[in-house]
Amino acid sequence: MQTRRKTLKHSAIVAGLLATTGLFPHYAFAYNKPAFEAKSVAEVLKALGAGAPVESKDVTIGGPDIAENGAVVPLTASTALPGVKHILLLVEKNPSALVALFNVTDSVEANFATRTKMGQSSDVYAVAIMNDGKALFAKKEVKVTLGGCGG
Amino acid sequence: MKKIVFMLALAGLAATAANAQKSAAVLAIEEYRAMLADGNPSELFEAKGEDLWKQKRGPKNASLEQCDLGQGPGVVKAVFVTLPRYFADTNRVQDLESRLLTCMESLQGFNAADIAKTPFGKDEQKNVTALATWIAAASRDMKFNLPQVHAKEQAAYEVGKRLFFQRGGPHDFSCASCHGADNWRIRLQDLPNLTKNPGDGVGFAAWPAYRVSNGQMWSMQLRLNDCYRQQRFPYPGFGSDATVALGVYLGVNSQGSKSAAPAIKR
Amino acid sequence: MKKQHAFALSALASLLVAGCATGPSTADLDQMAATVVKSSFSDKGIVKVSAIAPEDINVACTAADVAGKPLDPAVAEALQAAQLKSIKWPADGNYMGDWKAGEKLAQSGRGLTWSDKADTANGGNCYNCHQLDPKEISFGTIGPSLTGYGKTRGVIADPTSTASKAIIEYTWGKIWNAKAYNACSVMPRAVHKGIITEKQAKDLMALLLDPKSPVNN
Amino acid sequence: MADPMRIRAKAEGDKATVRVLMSHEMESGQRKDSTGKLIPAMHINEVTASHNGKVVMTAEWGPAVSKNPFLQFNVKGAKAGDKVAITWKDSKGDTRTDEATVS
Repeated sequence: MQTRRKTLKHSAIVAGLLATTGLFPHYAFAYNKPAFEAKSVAEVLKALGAGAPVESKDVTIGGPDIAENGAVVPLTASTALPGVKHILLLVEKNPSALVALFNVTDSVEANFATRTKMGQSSDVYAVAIMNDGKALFAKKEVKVTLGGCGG
Repeated sequence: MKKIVFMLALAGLAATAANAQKSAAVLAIEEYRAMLADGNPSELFEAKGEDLWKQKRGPKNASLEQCDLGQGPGVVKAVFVTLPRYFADTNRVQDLESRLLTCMESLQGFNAADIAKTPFGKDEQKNVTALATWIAAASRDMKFNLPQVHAKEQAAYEVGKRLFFQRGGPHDFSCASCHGADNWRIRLQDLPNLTKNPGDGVGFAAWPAYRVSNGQMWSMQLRLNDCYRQQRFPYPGFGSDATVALGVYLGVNSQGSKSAAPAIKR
Repeated sequence: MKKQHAFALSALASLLVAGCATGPSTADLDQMAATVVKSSFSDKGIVKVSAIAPEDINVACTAADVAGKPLDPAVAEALQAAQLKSIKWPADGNYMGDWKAGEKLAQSGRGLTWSDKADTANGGNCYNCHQLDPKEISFGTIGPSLTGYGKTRGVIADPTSTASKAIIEYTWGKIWNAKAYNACSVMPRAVHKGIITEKQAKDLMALLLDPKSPVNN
Repeated sequence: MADPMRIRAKAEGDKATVRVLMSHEMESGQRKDSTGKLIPAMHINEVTASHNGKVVMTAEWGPAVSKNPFLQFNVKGAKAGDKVAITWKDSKGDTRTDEATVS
């Protein structure tokens, strides 16, 4: 790990690079609004142009059985299969199901962890969309307790 | 990932050995907490606090690098575990946050009374919390060792003890109503017994902490403030003698325990 | 800020000078604590500092807690007797309300904090400390489990027996004013202090004692 | 300006595990303010990761990612001394880039 001061100095340089050279034109991706506004898991996949999802043992969803607080629920999605285009994390009962979409390249493992908000107990999904458009998924239930005094 | 698995294994072992009657729900909650501990957003506040300490700010355009937190001007390492303590220049027992206000006033020219009156999470109050987070982090895993030498330090402990047991408000609650015995829980939340040493990284030794419920960083002052709110007590002034004396009572009780601050809490 | 602290600390300093090597007495320290309370707390929202004005029973229990010794039994009995007088018994002899309303009340821990509004509906705070409906996994352990309350005490099998009547009355009294039975109980005096109404107390009675209540199933 | 990120990148075998904390409200669009008005959504919606200047991963996020987001992923072939940079952009157009050295 490096010190904070270094981070700051470097970040200024990197930010400058990004601004001046337009380093990532190829990756100037459009935020997929319809997918993030879709209500159900099926609608999300439709918005992304993927096929009907098939449950697969090769995809893994990780998360707690019970989340003490729905504001922060740690989730992981991964697969060791080759030819993955996107990895998605979804919460079925959220107002919009899609939480995050990761665009996979050959340089990273198809294995991501982040934290999500959950309004209530729900099934959570990890979906791997393959290069051929096939969608493979794994799901698990996460119970959300409010905890505390409610005061 | 490996770290998470390791922590889970540890939590599982400790649970089976120490507390066989723990329900599946409690074990699942422990698993959840272990997952969160790996990647604590308090690090963001630490980074900000370090910046604020070194930055020239305020009407006097000065940094806090000459601030004396008890071990001499500028010493940050290991000071947190000796606070609250008596300071000769103010002739008061002060905790970390009230001492920071003193430094922000004397070195930087801020108005300490104004900052004390600012709501938590706003303006300079927000900065005090970030500073406290960074300073606490510089004592991580060190043992609490509050001085009880000066007469005012000894008196503050006794006053803090009386405040801890003071019953009042519509519910007759005191701090001890929740934190007065072993193995107590409100809903699913474990409540440390703070009438004695609750152990490493528990109770006083766990704040400042990041609260996942609201995504806020809470210093000890805010922790005590919200305890009093839930106790249905009136409002304790920021850095007031009551909050500092309570800090002395809790800190001295935690003598010898390791600080886990900045921690992460539900 | 400085002025406010100078107040409490000058009181402290003079006591220290007078106290010499042995340090301040218990009474001195009690006085210091009272002074600190006065200088530290202020009104906020619906909560006024008068809410923590000393009351005999609380002062006695706080002192016992600080000393680490239980109240003198005679003092405790006198305090309990005084609290017992505050309890109103239902004029029509009907103790039972609606267990569903009771469950809702038991779940809520809201009300009476400085961030609540005056018209916030106060909760009963029950699940904070007690287990009730066995299906609710989020319950506290400060108080005993009340799961099966009416069933295990025989009230459901024979609600009109002498034993059942005594349990019903005790339960009512405990909800109304817990300190009538244990002066230094950590349980609030729910109806006596206006946290809940008499009608709500009946709903809690039903939650504990109604044969259809989830507590007894 | 947005507060800095915390990035830790640790090499292990033939890959590096990157762990990132970002300072952001991630306003969900579901919350109401004290007057009862809905607070509009405002959240990070694009994340880009690069390894020694080459983009290795991009992500799109909705408002359901938690406040002060955490992200963990593994970069293949990254070793100690390599640079890992992260950029986020939010729905208001605010952006932030930070870089760390793999340890």
